Amino acid sequence: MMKTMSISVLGIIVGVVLVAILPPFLDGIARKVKARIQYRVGPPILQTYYDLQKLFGLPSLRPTENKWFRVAPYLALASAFSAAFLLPYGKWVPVKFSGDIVVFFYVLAMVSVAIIIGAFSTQNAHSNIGGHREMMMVLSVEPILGVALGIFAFKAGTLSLSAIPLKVPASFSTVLAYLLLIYAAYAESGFVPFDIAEAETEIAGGVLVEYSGRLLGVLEYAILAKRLVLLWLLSTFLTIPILRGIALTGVVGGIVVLAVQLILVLVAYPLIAALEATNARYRIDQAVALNTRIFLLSLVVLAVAAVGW
Amino acid sequence: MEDVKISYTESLISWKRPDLRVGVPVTVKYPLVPTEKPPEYRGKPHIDPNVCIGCGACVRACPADALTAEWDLENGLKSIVSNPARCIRCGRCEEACPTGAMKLTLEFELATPNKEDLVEVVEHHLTKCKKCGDYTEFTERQVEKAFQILPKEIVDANALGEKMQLCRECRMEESVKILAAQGRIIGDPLLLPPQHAKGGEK
Amino acid sequence: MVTKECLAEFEDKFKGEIREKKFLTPTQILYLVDKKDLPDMAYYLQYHPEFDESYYVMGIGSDERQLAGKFAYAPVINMLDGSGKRENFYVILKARLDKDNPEFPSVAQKLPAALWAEREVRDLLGFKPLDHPDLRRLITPEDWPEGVYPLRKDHAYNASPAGELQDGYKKAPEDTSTVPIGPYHMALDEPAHFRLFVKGEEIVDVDYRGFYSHRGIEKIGEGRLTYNQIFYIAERICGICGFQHSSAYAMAVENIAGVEIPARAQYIRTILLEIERIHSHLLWAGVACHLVGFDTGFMYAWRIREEPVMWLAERLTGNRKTYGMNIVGGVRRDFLDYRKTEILDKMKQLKKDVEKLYNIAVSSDILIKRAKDVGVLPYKVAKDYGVVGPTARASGRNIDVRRDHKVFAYKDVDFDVPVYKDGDVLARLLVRLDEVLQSISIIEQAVDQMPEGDIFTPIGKLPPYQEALGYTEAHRGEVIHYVLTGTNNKVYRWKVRAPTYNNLAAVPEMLKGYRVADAPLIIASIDPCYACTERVQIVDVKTGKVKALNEAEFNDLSIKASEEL
Amino acid sequence: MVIYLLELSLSLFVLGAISGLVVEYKSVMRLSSTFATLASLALIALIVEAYGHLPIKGELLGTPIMIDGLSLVFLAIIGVVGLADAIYTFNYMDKYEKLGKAWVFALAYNAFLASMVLLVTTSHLVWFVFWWEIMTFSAFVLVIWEEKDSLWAGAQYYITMHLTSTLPLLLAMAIGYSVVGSFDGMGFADIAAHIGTLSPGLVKLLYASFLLAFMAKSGMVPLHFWIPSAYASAPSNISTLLSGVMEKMAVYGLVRATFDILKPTVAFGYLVAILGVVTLVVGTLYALKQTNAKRLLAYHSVGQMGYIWLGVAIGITFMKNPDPTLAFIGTLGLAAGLFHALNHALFKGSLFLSAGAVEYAAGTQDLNKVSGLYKIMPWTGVFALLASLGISGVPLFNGFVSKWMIYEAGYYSKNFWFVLGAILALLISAVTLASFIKFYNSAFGGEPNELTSKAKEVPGSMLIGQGILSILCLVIGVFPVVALAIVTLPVGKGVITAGVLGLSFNSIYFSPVLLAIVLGVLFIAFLLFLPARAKETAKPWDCGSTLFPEETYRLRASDYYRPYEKRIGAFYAFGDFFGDLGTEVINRTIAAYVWIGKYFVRTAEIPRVTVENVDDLRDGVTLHLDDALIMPIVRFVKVVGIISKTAVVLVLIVAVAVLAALIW
Repeated sequence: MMKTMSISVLGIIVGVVLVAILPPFLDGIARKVKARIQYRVGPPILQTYYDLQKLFGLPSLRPTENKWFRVAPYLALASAFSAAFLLPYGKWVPVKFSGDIVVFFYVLAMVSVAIIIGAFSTQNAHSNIGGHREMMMVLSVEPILGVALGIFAFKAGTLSLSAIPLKVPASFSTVLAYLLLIYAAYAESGFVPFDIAEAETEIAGGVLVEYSGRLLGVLEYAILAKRLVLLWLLSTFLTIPILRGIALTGVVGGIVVLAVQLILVLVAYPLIAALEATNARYRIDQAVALNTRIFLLSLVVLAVAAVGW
Repeated sequence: MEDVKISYTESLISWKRPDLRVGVPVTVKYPLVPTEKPPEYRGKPHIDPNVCIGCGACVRACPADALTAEWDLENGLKSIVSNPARCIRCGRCEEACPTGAMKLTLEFELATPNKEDLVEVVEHHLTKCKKCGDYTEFTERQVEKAFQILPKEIVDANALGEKMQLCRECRMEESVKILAAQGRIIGDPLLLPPQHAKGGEK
Repeated sequence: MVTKECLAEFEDKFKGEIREKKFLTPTQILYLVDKKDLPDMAYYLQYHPEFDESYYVMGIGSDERQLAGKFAYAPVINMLDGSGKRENFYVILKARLDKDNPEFPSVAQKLPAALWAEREVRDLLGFKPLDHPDLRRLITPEDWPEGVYPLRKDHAYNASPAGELQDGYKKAPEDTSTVPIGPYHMALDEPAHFRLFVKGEEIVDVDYRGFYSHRGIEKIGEGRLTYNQIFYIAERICGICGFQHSSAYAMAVENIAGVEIPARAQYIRTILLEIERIHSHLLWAGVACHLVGFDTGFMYAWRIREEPVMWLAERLTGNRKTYGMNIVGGVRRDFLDYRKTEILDKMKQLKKDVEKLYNIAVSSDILIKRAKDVGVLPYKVAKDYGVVGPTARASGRNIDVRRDHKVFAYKDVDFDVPVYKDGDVLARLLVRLDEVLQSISIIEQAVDQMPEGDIFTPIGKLPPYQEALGYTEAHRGEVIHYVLTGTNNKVYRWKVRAPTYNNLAAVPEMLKGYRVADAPLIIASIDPCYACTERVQIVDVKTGKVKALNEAEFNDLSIKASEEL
Repeated sequence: MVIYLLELSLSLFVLGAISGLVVEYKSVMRLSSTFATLASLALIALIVEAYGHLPIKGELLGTPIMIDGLSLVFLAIIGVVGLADAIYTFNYMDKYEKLGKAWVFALAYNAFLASMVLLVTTSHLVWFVFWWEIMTFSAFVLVIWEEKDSLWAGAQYYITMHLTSTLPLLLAMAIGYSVVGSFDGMGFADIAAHIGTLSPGLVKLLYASFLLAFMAKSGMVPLHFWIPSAYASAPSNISTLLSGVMEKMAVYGLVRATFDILKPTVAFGYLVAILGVVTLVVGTLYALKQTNAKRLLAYHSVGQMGYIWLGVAIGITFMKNPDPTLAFIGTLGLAAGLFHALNHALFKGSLFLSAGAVEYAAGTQDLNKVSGLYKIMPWTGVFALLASLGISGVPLFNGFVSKWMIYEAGYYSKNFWFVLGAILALLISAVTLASFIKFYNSAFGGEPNELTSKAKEVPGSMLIGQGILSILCLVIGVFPVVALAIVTLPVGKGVITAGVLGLSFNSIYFSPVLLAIVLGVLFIAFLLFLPARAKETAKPWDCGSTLFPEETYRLRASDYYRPYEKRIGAFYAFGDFFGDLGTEVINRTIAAYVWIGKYFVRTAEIPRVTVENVDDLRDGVTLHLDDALIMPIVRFVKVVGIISKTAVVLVLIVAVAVLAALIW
C-alpha cells in the first residue's frame, strides 16, 4: 500500500519563504502595472511592503470587546498559510494527504470564514454588509469549483491535489474544467470586478472597515496570501501536466518545475492587474447572477465529461 | 546675469509650457521637479517697496482684507501690510494700484511653518504738517507723486502746494479762514468742532 | 403676443390677489400678491398647460422690514414652453408677510419643489409656512437655538449662539437597519449625511441631513461687501461652478443697472462658462467611474481634465479655477489673439481625448450594467421637484437656461441640448458626455465669431432698492441669483440658488428601491455640490458643542502621535 | 454483562419516569433528569462493554434483543445526546414551572429515551413497531408541552406520523406476518429468510412501506413540512432529542430494513439518493431564509438528513457491486452516512441546546431581535460557534470529515448522478455555512441591544450539556478515528482499512491532526510574532454622524443574503407550492380526524385552542384550586382520547389494507 501522507521539510521551507515574501511583491507589480495602464508612474514596486511595515507598527483600535474580532485576522492568515502547505513546490509538497483538493479549498474558504466572523463581530452595518457579500461570493463560487473537481474526478480519477496534475489527461472537458477553475479562483480572490466585499467607495472597505493598525495589516496580508495561493494552484495545474516528464526526476527537475511555477505566477499577476484596471466592480446581485449562470453552464461540461470527451 | 527686457504681452505669446506628455505616465515628481506657471498666472501678490507710495488704494480694493493699512501717528509711519495667507488672488489690488507697485507674482508655493513669514510690510513716512507739526495722513511719496502727476496749473490754481503740506485739521482751519474771509461762513471759526483730532481711518 | 395672453389669463384668474405688476426686465415679471393664494398661483404657473416645462425655481425670503415694514416671501417660477414657440420668462410672486407673525400658506403642500425653500425660510428668517408637510430643520445645525433667525437684519453677521442638541432625524421604519453615508465617506467629496434605512441591501427610505459647510456667504454679501466685491465671494460659492455664479450675479446687477454688456465680453463669458462646463463634466465622469471601482476611467477623465482644460483656463484667465474675470459691466481681461489659436488647438486635442474617454467608458460593460436602470427619476417626479440641469434632461425634461433665456452669446451659436428619456444614471452619464462635445463646438464657434470691441461698460452708482434676477445654465443646472440693491453700492438682499439645491431634494426619491451598492453612484449622479447648496448660514464651530482644537494644541497632538510611532 | 447494563439503563429510565410521583415541580425535574443522566451513562458503559463482543443476543422482559454494530452506532447517539440533554434539562425546564404537570414530563421524557433504546436493540419487527409507536407518542406529548402554538404543530406531527409512518409500518408488519405466519417468528432475520417466497408486487410494497415510514420520520422532502413547526414549538431540550436522536431512528430503520430484511438494490439506492439530494437541497435552502432560530435549525435538520440519506444511498447502490472499487465506494458511503448521523446528533443537539439557552436568557427565538449575546453569554457563544462550524463542515470539525467522506464517495463513484449529488452537497455545504454565519452572528455578533442587555449567562448545567456536545464536535473533527471506530462497525472495519484506491482511515486518508497542528502552530506563531497591540475601545465607525441610532446599525437576520435568495427565488416559489400542498393535505386530514373523533368521543375537542397564552386558557377554565390540579390530567386525557380514537380509525384502515394485501 502506498504511503499517502508525508511531510516534506524542504517543501515547508520553500513554501513558507514564498508565501511569506511573495504576496506584497506581486501586489507591488500589480500596482505598477495598473498605474501604467492609467498613465501614471505608480508607487515603487516595494510599496506594499512599506505599507504593511507601517501597518504592523501601528496599534489597532478596538470597536468591540468581542474576542473574535481580534482573533479573526490571525486565523485568516494561518488558514491561508495552511492552504499554501498543501500545494506542490517543484517536486516538494509540504504536507500531503491523498484526497486533499477538497481540503485545500475548504481551508482556503476558512480565510473568508474568519474574515466574515471578524466583520460580523462589530456593530457596524458597513462591515456586516461586507461580510454577507463575501459569504454570497463564496456561496456562488463554490458550486463552480465543485463541478471542476467533479470533472477532475472523472478524468483523472483522483482528487489528490498533487496527483491531479500528474494524471489529468488532455481532453475537451479538462480544458473547460481548467477554465472553470481559473474563473473560480479569480472570483474567489476578490479581484476587480469581484472586490464586492471590500468595495471601498460603496461600503467604505466593507469587511475591513473596522480594522486598523496591525490587525488590518495581518488581514491584508492574509488576503494577499490567499490570492497567491490560488494563483500558485493554477500555475501548478498548468505547469506539471506539461513538465510531467521531469517533474519527478530528482532535484534538478524539481527546481526546474519550481522555477516555471514561479515564472508563471509572475507573468499571470500583471495580466490580472490589467484585467482589474479595465473593469468596473460588479454589484453583488450581478456577480451572483453571473456565477449562477456559469454554474449552470458548467453542469453541461460535467455531462460532457461523463460522456467521456 | 543678463536681463533681457521683453514686454509682458510678448512674454505671454512666447511662453510655452514644457510638454509633460512626452512619456506616457503623466506623474510628475512635483516638489522635486519645479512646476512652471504661465505669465498670466495670478500668484502671491508682492509690493515693490521702491515704487509703492502708500496711498492705500489696494487696501480699499481688497475684498478679502488681505491688504491692510496700519497707522502709527506717533512716529509718523503708515504701513501697507500684505498677508498672502488671506489673499484670494483676485488681482483687484493690481488693477487699483496707481504706480504699478503691486504685482501678482508667479509664486504659489506658500507652505510655511509660520504664517507671519509671508507677511510683507511696506513702511512709509508721513509728511509733517507745516503749521502744527503733527503728522498728516499722507505719506511723503504720496505727496511727491501728486505733484508729479498733477498739472502745474491745477496745483497753482488751488494753492495745493501749500495745502498738501498741512494736516487735515489745519487744512480745515485754513479753508474756514478763507471761507470766512469771503464771508461764506458766519461765526467764529474756532468754535467749529475739531474734525479729525488724531488717527487715521480704520 | 402669446405670452401676454397667458399672463392675462393668469391675471384674470387671480384678479383679487394681485396688487401690483412690474417688469424687472422684459422677461422678468414681478407680481406683488396677497399671500392667501400663493400655493394656487404657484401651482397654476408650474402646471401651466402651454408652458409645459415650467418649474418652481426658488423661494426668496427676505427681511424687508427696513424697506416696507414687512417680511417678504417670493416664489419664482421659470415659465418655459417646451415647444420653443413662445418667449420664456420668469415670474416672481412676491407676498408681504406680517412683521410680527410672518406666516403664509405653504406652497410645498402642492409643489414638492418648494419643500426645501420653505424649510429654509423657516430656519433662517423664522417664517411660518402653514400646512407644510415636513417642517424639520434643514439648514441650521442641530444645536442652533430656537428663535434665533440668522438672516434677519437684526442678527449680526458674525454672531453664533449655542443651543441644545436636538434630534431632528426621521425614525427608522420598522424592521430596517440603518446605513449612514457621510458626513465622512469615500463616496462623498464634501460632507453630507444620507441615512439609508435598508432591508438587506435594499433601500426602503432615506433621510438627508446636510448643510455642514455653511459659510454665511449671503449674509456676508449683504453685510459688509460692496456690489463689486461680491463677485469674488460669489465665485467662491463653489469650487467648480464659480464662474457660473459670478456671471449670474453679474447679470443680476447688470439687469438692475439696465446696461447691456459689450458683445465681446459676452463671448468671453460664454467661452469661459463652457470651459468650466467641460471641466466639470470630465471631473464628474471620473468620479462616477471611481465609484464603481473603474479607476482607469477615473484617471483618464481627470488627466484630460487637467491637461487641455484646466491648463487652458489657466492660460486664459490666470488661474485654473477661480477665474476672477467678471466685473459688473463686462470682463476684466481681454483675450489676446494668440489665445485664439491656443484655444482651437486645445479643443482639437480635447475632442480626440474625449472621444477616447467615450470609448473607454462605454466599452466597459460592467460600468454600463452598473449605471443602467439604476436611480430612475421619472419625468413627473423630476417636474414635481423642479429638478434642473443634466439630471432633468436625463429624465426627459427639455430645459436649458442657455437656450431658453438666451443668455450671453449663446443666442449666436448653434448647439443641441441632449435629452434622454430613461431617467437613470446611464442617461445622466450620456447627457453629460454629449454636453462635453456640444461645449467644444460652442467654444469653437464662439472663438470664430468673437467680435472686436470693448470688454467693459462702466456703471456708476446703482439705483437703490431695485431687484432683478440673473441666471446661467451651470453644469448641474440653472444657477440663479436674486439681487435687491441697498444704498451706498451695497446689496440689501442677495439670494443664491444653486442647481444642487433643487436636485438634492429629489435624491431620496431616486434612492428608494435600489441597493446600498448603488447609493453612492445615484447620489453622485446628480453631481451634487454641497458647497453650492449650503452657502447661507454661519456656523462657528468654536462656540458649538464640539470643541475645536487651536493650532498649538493640534500641533502638540500631531507631534505626540508621531512620537508614539 | 451487556444485557445487565441495558437492564440497568432501562430501570434508571423507569425510575426517572416515576419520579413524577414527587409533587414539587422542580424536584421532579431534577430527579428525572438525574435518572436520565445516569441511564445515559449506563448506556455509554454498555457501548464500551459491548465493543468487541458483537453481536450480542439476549432477551429482555421476554422480547428478543440483539446488539450489533448498527445498534451500537445508534446507542452511541442516544447515549451521548441523551446524557447532554438530560444534564441540560436539569435547569432548563425551570422555565416552564408555571405550566406545572411535571409528572407528565418525567414520564414522557424517560419513556421517549427508553423507547428509542429498545427500538435499536430489538431484533423483532413487532416490537420494533411497538417501540416506534411509543417513541412517536411520547414525542408528541413532549412537543405539545407548551400548549400554545405547539398544540397545532403537535397534532400535525402526530397525524402525519400516523398516516405516513405508523400506517406503512403496520402494513409492512402485515406483509411480514403473511410471510412468516406467526407473530413470534417475526424477527428481522426470519423475515429476511422468507422474503424469497413473496410475490414481486408485495416485495415492492414492502420496500415502499418501509421507505415511506422512514421518510416521514426523518422528514424527507416532501414529508418534511411538519418538522419546522414541531421542532420550533417544542421545548429546546426536546427539539434536541427530536432532531438529534429521533430522526436518526429512521436512518437506523432504513439501514436495518434495507440490509437485514430486504436486499440493497441499485434502483432502491437511486431512489434513496434522489430523496437525499432533493432533501438536502430543499431543506438547507429553506433554512437559509429562516430568521427564527429554531425553525432555522429545524430546516437544517431536514437538510442534514438529506446528507445522511445520500451517504446511505451510496452504500445501498454500490456495496454489493462486484467491482471492488465501487464496492469500497459503497462501504465508504454507508460509513459516511452513519458517521454523519452521529455528527449531526452532536452538532444539531448542541445547536438546539444553544438556541434554547438564547431563548432562556433573552426570551425570544427571533434572530432579528437578539444581538451581542457573545458579550453576555461567552460560553454559550463559544459552544454555539463550535457546533456551527461543525455543521458547516469547516475543517477540523466533525461535520467536515463526514461530509468530505460523502463527497469523496460521490466523486469517486464516477457516476454522473452521484457526482452531481456530491456537487450539490458541496454547494449546500456552503449554504449551510452561510446560514450558520447568520445564526451565530445575528445572535452573538455586534453589541447587546435593549432586549439582550438584560440577559444573563445560563446556569452551569445547561452549559455542561452544550459543552459536552460542542467539544465532542471538535474532538471528533480532529481525531475522527475515535468515532470511526464505532461508525465503521456495521460495514466491517476491515473493508475500509483494506480499501482499494490506496485510501484508508488508519494511515490517514486526510489527517485532521496534521492540519490542526499546522494551523495551530501557524496561528500561535502569528499571534506571538505579531501580537495585536489593541488600543482603547472605540465606538464603531458611523461615518461621523451625529445622533446616530446605534442599535439599528447592523444587518438584521432577515437581511442576510437577500440577493442570493432573490436569485433562487423560483426555487422557493416551487418549494412553497409543495410545502403548502403538504400542509393543506395534512390540515384537511386533521380536520377529518377531528370530525371522526367527535363522532366517537363527543366530549373531545380539537387541541387547536385559539387563546393568546396559557394563562387565558387556565383562567377561563380553572375556577377552583382542585380544578387547577386536575385540569392538566383532564387535558391529557382529552389528548389521549383523540389519539385513541385515531388509533381506532387507524386499525380499521390497516385491517382493510391487510385484507387487500392478502387477497391480492
